[in-house]
Amino acid sequence: MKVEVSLFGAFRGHEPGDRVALTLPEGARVAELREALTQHAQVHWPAAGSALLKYSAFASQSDVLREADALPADGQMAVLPPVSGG
Amino acid sequence: MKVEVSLFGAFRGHEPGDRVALTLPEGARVAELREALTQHAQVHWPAAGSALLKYSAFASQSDVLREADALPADGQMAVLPPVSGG
Amino acid sequence: MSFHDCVVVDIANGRLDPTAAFDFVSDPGFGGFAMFVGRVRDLNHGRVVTGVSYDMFDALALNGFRRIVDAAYEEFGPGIRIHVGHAKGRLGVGDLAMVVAVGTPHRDEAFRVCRQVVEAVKHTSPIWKQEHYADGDSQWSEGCSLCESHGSAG
Amino acid sequence: MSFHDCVVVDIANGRLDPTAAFDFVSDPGFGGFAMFVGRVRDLNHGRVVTGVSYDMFDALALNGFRRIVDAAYEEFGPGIRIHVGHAKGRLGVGDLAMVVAVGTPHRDEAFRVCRQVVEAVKHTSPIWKQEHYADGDSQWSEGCSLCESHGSAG
Repeated sequence: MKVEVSLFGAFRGHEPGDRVALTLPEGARVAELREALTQHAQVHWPAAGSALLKYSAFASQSDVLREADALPADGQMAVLPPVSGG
Repeated sequence: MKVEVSLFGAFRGHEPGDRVALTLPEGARVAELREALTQHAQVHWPAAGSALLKYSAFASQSDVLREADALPADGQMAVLPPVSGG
Repeated sequence: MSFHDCVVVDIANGRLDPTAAFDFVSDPGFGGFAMFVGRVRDLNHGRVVTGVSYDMFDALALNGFRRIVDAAYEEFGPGIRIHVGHAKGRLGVGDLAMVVAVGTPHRDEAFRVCRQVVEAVKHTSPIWKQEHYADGDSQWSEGCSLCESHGSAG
Repeated sequence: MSFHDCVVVDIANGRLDPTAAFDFVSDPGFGGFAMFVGRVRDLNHGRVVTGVSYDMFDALALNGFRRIVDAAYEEFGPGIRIHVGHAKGRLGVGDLAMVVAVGTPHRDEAFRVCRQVVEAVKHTSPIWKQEHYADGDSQWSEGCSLCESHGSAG
């Protein structure tokens, strides 16, 4: 499946359009997306950005997902670095 | 000494002008004022007002005073029923 | 000099102003602002309330407000701002009875100072509330005795 | 239906409005109103701050705000009102970043709900703060990882 990951906060600027397109096996879970994005980041992102992924969560358009959750059918995901609102 | 006691809250209306004038020995303390006002209240005030005196504090123009404090030289005092602001 | 502002507003002459209170406690160095507003509500202990009269010993109340804010400066340091305002006179439902606003560098202090000041004003200020009911009756609210907090009473 | 109001305001289009928030949470049955306002301050960890950019995942943030207020209704009952607002975009010193206003029958609930909502918004909302400094440098603030609060991370 095609997965498009939106980048926020400190991840912004790491990719043109603040998005990464990845291809994952059909029915992939968040853990697999994390692994794939980590491999991508190790090649294409600065070291700090890659390290920050460990502390980052993944979300669909409506929910923060857990590692074992399946990715949504529309493949639209976001990676969320630690939050600092307010 | 002449002492004038201002009445607030539930004590209002118990005396014309919301004040009681009492005469106390020179150098009298709050405890003596409480005793004198209680005697006055038992004669002139409704029973509820008299009972409320037990839970009421006494103050000068600037401070809440304790039982052992001397009355201020100007004789201006206030009796404060339990407070309920805010 | 500490930045505080303690006011008593007679409803016959004006209103408490939360916006002005907020402006007063503002400072470019502050990130956290907490405000409490107390208003007259239409129901108390199941009785329909049409208004509340606040009686106040003004001079003593203002002295007390200043002591309350001084205690907060003592505990939280001088680099904060506090506004305390209370209304007096006959208020209608929805009218503002009390406004406390606090500005501090960080939010935790703002919340704590605001709560502390509100509780102290309610428990120690020489202010008395008389509720007026729809049936024409009026009643002075039960309250906090000032005897205990200031030493032994007879 | 519960009375709440969750908004995200892009600083390019408008400002958070504490007065409107206060009005929204008003009700004749309420006696206690608590409000928190977060603003950009001019100094953080000893560095002179000239502004803050807030990045936000809007749809997810608004979903989260609604869950936070729903949790408050669950705990404190439906008879309260809550407003949650957060700004996004590039804010200057003194600009309002966040407003939480709560109206309740009694003051204790108002304080507790307000604090609880503020902490939840800060710790769980997909919002990121980038500070801009007088020396021209900028830095994303360290924050709360959402992994822990939502289960195990890799």
